[in-house]
Amino acid sequence: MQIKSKFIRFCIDVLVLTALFILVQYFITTGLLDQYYQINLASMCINIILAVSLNLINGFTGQLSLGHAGFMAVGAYASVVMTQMLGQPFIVGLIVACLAAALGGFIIGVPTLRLRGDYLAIATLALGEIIRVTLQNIDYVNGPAGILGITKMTTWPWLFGATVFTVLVVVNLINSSYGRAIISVREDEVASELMGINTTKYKVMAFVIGAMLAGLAGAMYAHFFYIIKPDTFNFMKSFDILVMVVLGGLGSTTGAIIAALFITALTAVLQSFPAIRMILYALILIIVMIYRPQGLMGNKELSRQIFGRIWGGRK
Amino acid sequence: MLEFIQQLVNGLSLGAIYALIALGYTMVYGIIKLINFAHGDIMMVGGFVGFFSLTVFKTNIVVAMIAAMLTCAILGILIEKVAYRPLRNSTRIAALITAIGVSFFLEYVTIFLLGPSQRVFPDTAFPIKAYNIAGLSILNKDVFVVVSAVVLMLILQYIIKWTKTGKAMRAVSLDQEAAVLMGISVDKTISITFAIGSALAAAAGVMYGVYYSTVNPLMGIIPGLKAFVAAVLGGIGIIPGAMVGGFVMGLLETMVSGYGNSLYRDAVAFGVLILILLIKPTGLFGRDTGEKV
Amino acid sequence: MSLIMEINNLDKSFGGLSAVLNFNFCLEQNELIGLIGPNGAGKTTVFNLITGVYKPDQGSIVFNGQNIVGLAPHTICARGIARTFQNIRLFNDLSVLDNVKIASHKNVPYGFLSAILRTPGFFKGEDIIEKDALKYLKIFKLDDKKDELAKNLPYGEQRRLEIARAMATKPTMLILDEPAAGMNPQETKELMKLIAQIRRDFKLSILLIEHDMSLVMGVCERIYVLDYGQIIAEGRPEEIRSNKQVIEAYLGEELE
Amino acid sequence: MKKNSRKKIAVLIIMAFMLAIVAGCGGEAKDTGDKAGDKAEMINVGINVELSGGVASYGTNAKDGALLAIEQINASGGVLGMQLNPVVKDCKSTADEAMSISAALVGENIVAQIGPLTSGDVAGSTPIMMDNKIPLIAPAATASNVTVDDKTGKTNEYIFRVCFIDPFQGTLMAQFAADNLKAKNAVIYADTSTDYGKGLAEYFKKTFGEKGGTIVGEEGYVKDDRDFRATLTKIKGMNPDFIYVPGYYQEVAPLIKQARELGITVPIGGGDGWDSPDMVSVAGNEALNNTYFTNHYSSQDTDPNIVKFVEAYKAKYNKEPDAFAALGYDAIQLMVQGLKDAQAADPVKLAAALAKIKDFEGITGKMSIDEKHNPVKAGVIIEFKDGAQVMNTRIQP
Repeated sequence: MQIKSKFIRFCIDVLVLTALFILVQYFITTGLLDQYYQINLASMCINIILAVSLNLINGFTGQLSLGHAGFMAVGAYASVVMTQMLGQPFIVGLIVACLAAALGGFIIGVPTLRLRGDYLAIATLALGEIIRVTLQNIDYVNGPAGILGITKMTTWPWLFGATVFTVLVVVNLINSSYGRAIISVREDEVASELMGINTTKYKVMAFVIGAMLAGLAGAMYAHFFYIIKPDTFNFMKSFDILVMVVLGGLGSTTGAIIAALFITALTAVLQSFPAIRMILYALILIIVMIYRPQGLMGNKELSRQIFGRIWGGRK
Repeated sequence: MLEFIQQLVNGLSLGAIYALIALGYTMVYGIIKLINFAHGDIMMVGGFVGFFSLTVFKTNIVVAMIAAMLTCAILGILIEKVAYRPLRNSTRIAALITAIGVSFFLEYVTIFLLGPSQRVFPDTAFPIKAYNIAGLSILNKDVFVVVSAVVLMLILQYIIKWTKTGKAMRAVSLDQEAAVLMGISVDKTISITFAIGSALAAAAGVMYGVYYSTVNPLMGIIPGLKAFVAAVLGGIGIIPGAMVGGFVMGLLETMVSGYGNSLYRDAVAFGVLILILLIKPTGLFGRDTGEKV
Repeated sequence: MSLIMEINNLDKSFGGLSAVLNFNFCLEQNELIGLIGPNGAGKTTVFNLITGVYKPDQGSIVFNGQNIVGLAPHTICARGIARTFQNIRLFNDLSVLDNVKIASHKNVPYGFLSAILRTPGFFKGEDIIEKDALKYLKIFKLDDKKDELAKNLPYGEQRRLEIARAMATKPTMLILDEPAAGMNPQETKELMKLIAQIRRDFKLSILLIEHDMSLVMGVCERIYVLDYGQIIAEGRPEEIRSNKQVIEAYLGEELE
Repeated sequence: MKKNSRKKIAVLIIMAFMLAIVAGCGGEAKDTGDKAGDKAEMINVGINVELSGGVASYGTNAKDGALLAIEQINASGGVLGMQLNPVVKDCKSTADEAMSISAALVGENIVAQIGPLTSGDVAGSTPIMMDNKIPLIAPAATASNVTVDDKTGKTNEYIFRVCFIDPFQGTLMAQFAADNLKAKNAVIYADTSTDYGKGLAEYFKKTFGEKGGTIVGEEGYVKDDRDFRATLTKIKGMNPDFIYVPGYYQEVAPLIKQARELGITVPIGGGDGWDSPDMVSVAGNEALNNTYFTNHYSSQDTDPNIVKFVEAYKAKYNKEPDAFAALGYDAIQLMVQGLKDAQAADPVKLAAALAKIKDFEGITGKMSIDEKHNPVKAGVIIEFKDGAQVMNTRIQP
């Protein structure tokens, strides 16, 4: 009985997702969604991947990382090297991007995750900057000028697939025993360790998965926006992602997604007033932290039940 | 050899600037364990106040500095009241994120009001004199920043060690609840701490303006970060540590640029920070404090 | 009966201050031992040394024939030692059920990829974990509160949940740090019954710190008395009750 | 709990979609508002420049120059009987934003886009312009690969510029240093965090070597540096007779000041990134003596066209036009010339006409567009003399 209803729900989800995918694809092919909206759509998907993956580290594991843009850079550069310089297909670029970013996350995570709270934050900030400075000094990838004229390979199916993949990985992970172990680190690291959980291992695990997904986002970004350069991935970019995570709620995947959408839309609307955008960011950060330190969604998730109620008691 | 001594002079004066900023950083951290990310931006505000005082009100440099210090002291108290006080009992991460928010706020409100471009400090504010001693070039402003850094550190050390306010600060830093029981007003003590810390930042901002001739809305970010590294290097929360950390950073950067490759200067600075954090998380002068289980 | 834990010459000092000095101790299988002493005598430090939170300066802790000094806390837990905390440390923002489930993670019956891909093995495994967790909650009479957040439980139930959580790691030795602190006499009595019951049902060896003398004297088979980091007496409850040194160091102080 | 995970995803993605539509509606409403202008026989010109971010001052000045040109043209009757309608947007000094803005501008039926200023931002915008077959005229993107496809080596059909390119500036200064200043040993101290600084340094090195000079040292700094004394002390020890500092004025001005304070008296040279009034106010008159930079034009030039432009600009904005203002002005004028040649307000025809322009008289010199869409034009060497920019020489390529 239970299994059956689970299966039915699963089928509905697949149907809804497929319908959404086809609908958007239809809009794109018929030109209803012009280039400008396609760009914003891509930004939304990429920001969702970034926010959801950073939320895994900052929200669920409780380790404040300020170097997410660094992993995005690693993924972007790795994928571009594969597709543009070594002539590999996009999928190879994506896989290499994920692997390279995950490796970066591992190398950085193992030593630094011993640090706590704000020391970790500063260390990750510093490491993100080191990644950027290093890329600036590598002539193979054109140093500060970056790589121009990257072939556009990120299309709607890829964006959609990557976004669904990211959300699935994070949601499935969090709702498993591994996820509970990760969350327990946030709740009380000492107690978690004493309950037999190898906290270092799970911190690194979350960090590596988060980095990997950021790498995926970087690859998507690089092959959509034609150009990458080290400056794009400075610590302001990391803060951008942090704002989404904090706004949505540390520890809420749905929150991160909603915030990513909201912030992307806000950025588009405020295109001509960048100073105001940043002041808004600042106020959002401060006000949310003061009045709702857990973010808009807290660590709650938006579930179908809530929607059911809104739509008229359909359960 | 002459070149080496010149590099030492360069390193010391650069270090003095870092030390000046780091002093305020470390003091605030020492009392309430908050990395006041906005410290560099308070320094920027101080620089601008000094700039307007010099150019619009045509004051001399001393008045400009006092004006900047007073303004920023008030600004510091205000920031603490509005943004940090409500968070005193929440997590450190929440406080850090708020501090980042305050930092953005100061930067972009300044950009909104004054535009993003840099402003040039008038030459007349601080006439530069160069002393040429046996081929060494030493400027009066070099001497000025080094002496200021040392004097301010001594004053700060005196306040914290010997005055009643200082004792209250130390009590609050050790145990807020106990301090309350001893009749110390925690709110007031923290306000004073922020006022002093921000005034120090303002002083550093004006000196920075004098030293490098310009101020701009984003000028606080990099020196703020470097000063923070300096504070951590010396052991954050420890006044002489910030001083030593600042000089170490200045000399380190100078030597990397002078005898290595200047492009790796920042990477080296950040690398040193990470190394220090990993080997001795509490910095050169820091004490270990483990978590109680 | 065989020896489950033996501690020899354990020393630990913090910044020159001796917290535990020349501590010797042994625990038989299925025994229930009390550790008492005035505030600051170093009782919790001993627990922290056993569970790996602190590293001893010197000495050995042999558990089931193996020295566990220097192992990480989670490894020590994996070997079969579980504990509770003096100042309750639950996973506050998680449900009661999740608190217990986390403790069973070291025996997670499915792999990481299985979790990500949601294989049938994952669902089967989650079922096992949930049933297991519910079993412990039932023992501690918390099963009807399984969906509450841990932080919303009353104090006494939080203490019980901590023990349930520790039990879910399937230990052979359980360390309880003031399990009855803050409970009323009625609750304390029930708790003691529970402790006795789980000791019997799960063949546990238990070491507990407690301030409530009547409780300690009532349930413990042997008692160690700690003062200034050193053991000043050891023996059966009635022996301790009549020990002069103990009265001086501890009981005497309370009389004043 | 876990059972909900999948449906959560579904709900979320629906929400995403709804939000996207909401955002879309907002944009749509705005569009129709702007399009109302089309009816009155307007030619829309996209101005996609950096009004905020790292190089905001370049973008602002280029925009001011462009708007001045549009105003003058409209006042004299417009082009092809139609008025020019500028649509100005800020790309925040980032490439992805430049791309997004270009896409938005395409939606406004522009005939051409002016800007962005930096090579990187132009590269972000390029694919959109190429896809939509609308010409982009870059006022100041000097990287050599802006108008050429890196992979195929083919010229980008719709990308043009009115400035000379990095190799030219580096070469020019090397010639000047070797021939006019008789320098033998030069040190390069470049802004290595930008392609601009690196590009100029590379070609300076090449030409200076060919002229028989020696590069005795190569150093670098990065954007936002303010303390250069360590490296300058090192350079002083190398005893050069010329120092080449390709970079932007924010860093170069304090750099020169500190160099003079350290007792470095040799001539110092740089590129068009030096062109700012802040050079004088930061470094001071005295420190700037004996420094030279290559530039597109000089506002001190006595050429009557330039004098007229400078006066008009000063009257409108109450400030001295720098090279970016002049280049922004020229970009519009070049576009107008193209429209006249094409005899139609059609982007594709405009591009074809632009590619054929010969001997166009701009403020920044007489230029002809070559097969790589680069203007062939002269450059000037400007010298600082007691705080004033004085034109030293004009060098034809």
